[in-house]
Amino acid sequence: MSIEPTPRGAPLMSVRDLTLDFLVGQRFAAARRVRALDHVSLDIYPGEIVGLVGESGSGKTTLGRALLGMIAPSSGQIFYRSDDLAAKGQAGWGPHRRDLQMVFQDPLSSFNPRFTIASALALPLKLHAICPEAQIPATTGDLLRRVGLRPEFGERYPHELSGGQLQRVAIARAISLKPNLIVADEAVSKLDVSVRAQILNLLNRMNRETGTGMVFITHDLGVARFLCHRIAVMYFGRIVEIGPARELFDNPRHPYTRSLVQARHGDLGAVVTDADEATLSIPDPAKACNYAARCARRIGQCLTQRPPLEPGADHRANACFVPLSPGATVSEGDPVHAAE
Amino acid sequence: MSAPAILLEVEDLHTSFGIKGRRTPAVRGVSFMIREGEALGLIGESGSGKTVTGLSLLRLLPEHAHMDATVLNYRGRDVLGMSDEAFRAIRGVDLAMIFQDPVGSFNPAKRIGWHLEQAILRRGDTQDWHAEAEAILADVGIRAPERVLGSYPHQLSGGMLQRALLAMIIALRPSLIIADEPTTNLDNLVERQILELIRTHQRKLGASVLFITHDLAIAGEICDRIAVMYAGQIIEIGPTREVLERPKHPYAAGLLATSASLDRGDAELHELPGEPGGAIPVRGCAFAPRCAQAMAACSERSPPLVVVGPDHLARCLLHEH
Amino acid sequence: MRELISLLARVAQGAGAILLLALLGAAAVFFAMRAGHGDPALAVLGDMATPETIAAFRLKWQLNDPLLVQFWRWLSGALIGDFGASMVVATGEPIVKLVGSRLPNTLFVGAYALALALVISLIAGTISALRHGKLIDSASTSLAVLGISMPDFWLSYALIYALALGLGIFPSYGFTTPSLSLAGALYSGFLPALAIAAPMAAAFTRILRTALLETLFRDHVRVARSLGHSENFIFLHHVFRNALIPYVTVIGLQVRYLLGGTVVVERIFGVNGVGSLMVDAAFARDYPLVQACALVFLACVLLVNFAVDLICTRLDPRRA
Amino acid sequence: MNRRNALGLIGGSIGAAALPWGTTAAWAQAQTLRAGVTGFTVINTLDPAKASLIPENYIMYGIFNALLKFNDKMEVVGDLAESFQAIDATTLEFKLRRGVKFQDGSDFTADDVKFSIERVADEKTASPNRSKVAPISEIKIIDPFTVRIVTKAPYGPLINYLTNTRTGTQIISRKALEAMGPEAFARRPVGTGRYMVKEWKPNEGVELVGFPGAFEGAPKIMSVNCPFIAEESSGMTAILGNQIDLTSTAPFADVPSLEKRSDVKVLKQPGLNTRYIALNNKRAPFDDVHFRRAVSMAFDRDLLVKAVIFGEGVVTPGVLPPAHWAEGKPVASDFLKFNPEKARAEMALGKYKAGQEGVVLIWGSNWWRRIGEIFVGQVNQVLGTKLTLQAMDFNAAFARAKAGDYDAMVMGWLGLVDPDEYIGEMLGSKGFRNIHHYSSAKMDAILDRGRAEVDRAKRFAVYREAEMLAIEEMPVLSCFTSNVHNLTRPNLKGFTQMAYSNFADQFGTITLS
Amino acid sequence: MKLNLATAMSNKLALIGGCVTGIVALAVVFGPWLSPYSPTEADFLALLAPPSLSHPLGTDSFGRDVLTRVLYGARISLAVSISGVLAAAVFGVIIGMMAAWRGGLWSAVAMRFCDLLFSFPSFVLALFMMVVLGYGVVNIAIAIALIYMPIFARLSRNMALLVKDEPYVHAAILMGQPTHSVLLREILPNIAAPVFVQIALGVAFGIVIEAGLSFLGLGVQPPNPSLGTIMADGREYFQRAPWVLTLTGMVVSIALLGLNLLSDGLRDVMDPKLRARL
Repeated sequence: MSIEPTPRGAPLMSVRDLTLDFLVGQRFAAARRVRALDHVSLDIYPGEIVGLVGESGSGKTTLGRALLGMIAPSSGQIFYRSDDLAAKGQAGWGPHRRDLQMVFQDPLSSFNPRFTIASALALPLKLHAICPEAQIPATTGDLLRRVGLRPEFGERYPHELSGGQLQRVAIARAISLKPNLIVADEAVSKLDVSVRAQILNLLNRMNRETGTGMVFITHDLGVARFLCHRIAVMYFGRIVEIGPARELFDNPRHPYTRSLVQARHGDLGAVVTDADEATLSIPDPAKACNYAARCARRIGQCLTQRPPLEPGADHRANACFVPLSPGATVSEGDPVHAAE
Repeated sequence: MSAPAILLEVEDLHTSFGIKGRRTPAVRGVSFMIREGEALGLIGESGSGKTVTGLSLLRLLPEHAHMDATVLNYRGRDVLGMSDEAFRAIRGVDLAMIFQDPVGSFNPAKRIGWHLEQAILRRGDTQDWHAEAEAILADVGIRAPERVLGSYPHQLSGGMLQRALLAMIIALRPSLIIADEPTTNLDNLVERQILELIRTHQRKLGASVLFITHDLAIAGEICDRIAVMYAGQIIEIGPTREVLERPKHPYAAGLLATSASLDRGDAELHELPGEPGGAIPVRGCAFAPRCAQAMAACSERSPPLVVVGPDHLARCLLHEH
Repeated sequence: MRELISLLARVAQGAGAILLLALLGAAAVFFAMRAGHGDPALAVLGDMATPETIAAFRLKWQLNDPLLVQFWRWLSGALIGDFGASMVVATGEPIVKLVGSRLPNTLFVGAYALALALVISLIAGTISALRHGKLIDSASTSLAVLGISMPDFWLSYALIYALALGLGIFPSYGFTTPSLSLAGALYSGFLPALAIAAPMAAAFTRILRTALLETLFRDHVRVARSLGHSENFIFLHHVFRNALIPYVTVIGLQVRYLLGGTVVVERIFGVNGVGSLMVDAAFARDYPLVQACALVFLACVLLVNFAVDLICTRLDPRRA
Repeated sequence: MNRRNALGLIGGSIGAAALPWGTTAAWAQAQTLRAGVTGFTVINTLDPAKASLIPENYIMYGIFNALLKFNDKMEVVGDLAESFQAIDATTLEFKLRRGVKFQDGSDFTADDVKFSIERVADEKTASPNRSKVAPISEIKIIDPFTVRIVTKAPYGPLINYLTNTRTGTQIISRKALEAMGPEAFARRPVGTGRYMVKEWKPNEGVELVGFPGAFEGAPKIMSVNCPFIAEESSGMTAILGNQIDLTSTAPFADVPSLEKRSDVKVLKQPGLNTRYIALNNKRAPFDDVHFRRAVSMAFDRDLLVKAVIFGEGVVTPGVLPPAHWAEGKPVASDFLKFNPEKARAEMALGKYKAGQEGVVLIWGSNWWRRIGEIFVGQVNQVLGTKLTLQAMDFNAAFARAKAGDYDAMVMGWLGLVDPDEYIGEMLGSKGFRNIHHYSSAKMDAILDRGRAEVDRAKRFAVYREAEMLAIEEMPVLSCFTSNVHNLTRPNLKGFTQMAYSNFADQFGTITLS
Repeated sequence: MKLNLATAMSNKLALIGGCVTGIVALAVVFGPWLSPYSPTEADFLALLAPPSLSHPLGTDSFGRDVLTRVLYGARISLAVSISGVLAAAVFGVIIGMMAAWRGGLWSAVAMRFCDLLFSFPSFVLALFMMVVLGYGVVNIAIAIALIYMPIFARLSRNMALLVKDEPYVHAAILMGQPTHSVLLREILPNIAAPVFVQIALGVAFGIVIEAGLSFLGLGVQPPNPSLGTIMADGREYFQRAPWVLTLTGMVVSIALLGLNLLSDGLRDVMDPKLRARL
């Protein structure tokens, strides 16, 4: 596996202090504000695959969509190279559409059911004049071949293809514009185990061959470790830990990261509650560490202060007042959990 | 040590969908048995027929489905010939099922409390359902049972709902729980907790479990034995360790290799060519088109299940000697 | 307590929305009317009108004022329940009195029709869904399609000739107002109500059948079945209860057709309701009366939809 | 008794209870006359001086009496006047009936007569019938029961205009009107007739109650409901379904089949009415007499009788209905006969040629519209013109006609009793029914003579002269005169039908067995 | 296990619906040419003739062949209904799509306007429009359009809101497709199915509206035949010639039956889940 020493050079995209609130509509009563992203900062370097890992509701998909301008942030900046896109609203992304692409979770619904695969592939080529009109059929055939499909698939309609085949087409469509960054949102989670491996290998190969950077959103830390150079773990709208994939996986510092790693290994560890019951025991959730309610290691400070995401020297950062020491094992003594 | 009694015995189960003359088979001659207290894992990718097998056992198939088997015994009683009404009497209290989608499993118009009340009353020997409901909810790791009882399903997360569903099943104290991908839609951490709960309560109740999943790792943790399904057939069945460590069928072996390569963090994942699902060939082994070891004979005749080890069978011509 | 507050909030919100739509409706009705053609002065004064009497009439009804002034005068009156007086149909008669005496009849026939449609559809839809695929289902679905293919005015005549003139079971014409005799109203209102109800019943039956069938295959029904609940219990609490949500919603949507149906049917059966009044007012170009009738109908639909909305909130906690 | 009969019986007995609207009386007492006013839903007033619509008159006939009335032979006889005689050419003396009470209990005297008629003549009243009494110069009260009406000049139609018809000269109680004011009086009028208004529900109907003190005697049935039934066909349905006992009209087409039924009785006789095509004599193309004549010969009036009213009437021989007392032998004129060749020849004389356009306004129920449809179809076929139809509601059509903004229009008048009403008011240059903008000094002179003539036979001759002139000049195209119909239940007795479309004046003698 | 008769049945009914609609359409389009009679020319020798071989539905009060008039009348009725419903569909879909796509003040205003229209009883609105606009064929079409526009607006708004969040729409935007192309190419085709179903239903109901108005005398004006005027005419001499009202009524019912079955069929074919929406 080719883990490149990242980051280096100028970032391709930078997110600074990005905050995004949803108003949950209560038609008559006051609308409830739900914070999907909470002062998130992140750099993505050219050619790099950054994994966004977290549970549902962690804000990873929201962050991915904000990167592509599909959703407007409440505050904060999104830089593409040095261009602050968020400041210009939707229009900011206009000139960069070609450079920023996306692969979706559900392969079937990411294709308009009314058009054949070939015409779905041809449209972006035409829109951006990637190749002369006459060469479009040849180019689409070529694209299909690159993702391991026979060019004849072009004549079929989306529903005639299997999930794995469609996901290949989706990747072909994304790379056809030769983008600088692809956001892949749970791109393999709906696929069968045997197919998932094929797609992961394909994505990996594409990254190496084209140097296209990727933001890979997944709930599966193992998958992220395989594909990503760096991983950012998100919890309730915040990045709680970020670092090179393998190191982060092998040596988690944030308790949440660790429980994700343990969950993969079949261990429950110290997690005791569901997220929706978590805030029950926190006096003022607005001031506490997001994770405090579920955290077995929490100390007094965790309930009154939000831990900042502090970068360390080894490209790693975590937002925890009591991070796990390097090399800590699962059985290492944790502070006693003052339950109920 | 004498082996525990056989709880459920299935032989040559066939289930198909559609109208007469144009039936699509989903399950093609599945046979297995589950002993008391045993957890059997039913593993397969989409379209392998694992869910249909579970639904068939509980007679929960949609109307246009057609089911048949030579033997279907529960505790030695023939279940196949039972009237619908008689079968209903054992449903829930003897055979229960946990479904994949916790949100859809609850009537959205009714509170959780109502659901639990009905489940507890279904067993029929309770004076104070409310106290019992609270106790069971606490038992499945819910901290504020009162709040949950008064909530509507849409107000709770999937994890909470799956706990509540589990609570309903625990209240019924069945002897066989069919768990159909109960954690697929849940987050990893919650998934772990639910699995843990299932395991704990299985032991507490002394119940058997038929655990349907696509995830080898989970099956490996929960199950005593594992059956791998492909295209409506069991292609390999045996004790968990045997199957996971010494898979005999190329498909099972391929799946395991894939998982293993991911867990190891290989640079290139092991790939199984092709995709599951699709049309089942009329003759021969259904896996043959994807099989790296396929021989001419594989597309000629359907391989039988052959013994490949102690209590370990595989449906592959490679092992037919 | 919280539920009560949220209910009250909903009622207040609904009332606000109704008021807003009613105001918009009033403005739309008023200005649309004035934008149209036809001179109410001549409509009232009829054959022997002289220019002087026409001028006097225009003065009397203040038709020479600017439109906005007229609108404001009308609206401010309408807000305190004074719609002015009828110009033609019953010259000088206060419209409130005129419409007020007709409204009970229309509401009665409408409610009667709705009740018939509900009873028919609940029975037919349930049987159809429970026996779906069977002969009785095919018969009921076919009848339902046939039902919605019978325009109400044509059905009215079929009913008159078959049941009233043919068999002599029901009166062929006329309606006893319910305040005089409820029995008489139920009896004389049966055919008009049935003529309106039949297409409604057909539509309701179809939606109930569909909703029941859809609910029948929901996961929670399968779960309930897996828990060993009896089929009756499951049908009542899991299927029927939930199928009521789309059913009631559709009833809300269909009320506009139902009330629309009263117009023609009232006229055919001689029911003295707002519908037949509006037809006469339309023929006579009785501006203020047409306006008032249209608004009364608008208010009826709004109120019924509001009620349906509240019922749906009760039925479906996700909407609360 | 078989099942069907039993059902019918039950239906019938409940059905009797389920009357149109006013069922109070039906529940209270058995004897209620249910008299449907068919084809109308609007009445505006029950004040004789103000009324202009036929359904208003239907009701008023029973509430009021006039000085005179028509008997069943259509002869003028005394009503509130016991006798009358001409004192000289311009003075009529009326001896009034004594002991007559108004419905409010007050006594009827000469003062009421003077008041009622002068009120119609008063410009401020704005009565549509003002012109009928305008020639009166003075009403002298000789004593409380003797009245003299003096006209400026001899005035022939006066006798007819003092009958209880659509004349507005019904006698009202002065006391009541002055006490109530005209608005309230119009809603609850007080006359001497056998019925009083119990309740008038606008747009629904009128409930009448018998006046026990009526000078003609208390009515046999004290309670009458007169529902307004918009469609004539609904009236028929209602009477067939035993929801009403009597209708004011019948659908023409169904008359033959209704006559064959035993569960309904059809009363019919030639009527006093006229249906015609009104022409705008001041506007192209009907400003040309040759064109008017040509058109008149280009459509077949017999066909209209057959196709529009299914034979329930006759072609109007001239302008006056044949049932009219003035009409003797039919007028024979080629201009009234369908003759395509002559029609085309006649058109050739005028200034309009084939291809000429024109719009005929139509309105009302289908049979009214059929007149226009057939007319236009035939004329276009015969003359090659391009006449078209435009449908609108009556009020709009009539408004355009009054304003002179039309070419032609289907029109008709019902219940007019004097030839002066037909010819004078329709064709006189000042006649208020003259929407044709026809103005002829010759015609006016004839009409003046007709009005001044009091002798019946001589009047006949004068109006025949006017008719001949009308046929010559063809300012309107008379079409036909329909029969008048009433439908009654078989058990209804005592209703005398009159040619001028009477109604409530006969309720007092009706019995239901 | 039971054989699913209902599915087979519904498809069969849909087929019947298509056939009936097709036959009606063919008859309406070509019938008038084949008929030896004129719809407006009177034959006064054959007034109110009962049904016979030469006049299958008898003749009316002008001696005109009722079948011919019904064919022409159905033409007008259908034309009025179809043009009204199509206009409603076009405007409704535009409003609905814009409301779903952009929101904004104008969309909100347009949707409120639709809500308002939707709150009038259908026939009351039609009647009102007749008073405002006057009688006539075009005005009926306008009334039908106003009655149906809110339905299309709501339907297409709801559908577009669903489709708008489909990944393929996002993909199209991310590909840099311009807005009009996204609306026309990605969204419109995918909300078309329910719109077509609604059009079929709407045409059926439009016929009822037209017939009802003309029946009252407020709609199509003679001598133009329309299904409503023919029936209103027939009502006047029902005792004498019951066939005019009854047989015309049956023809109306058959046409509606065809359209209703067809819309059912369309719904089943295009999207079985559609029933739940709107």
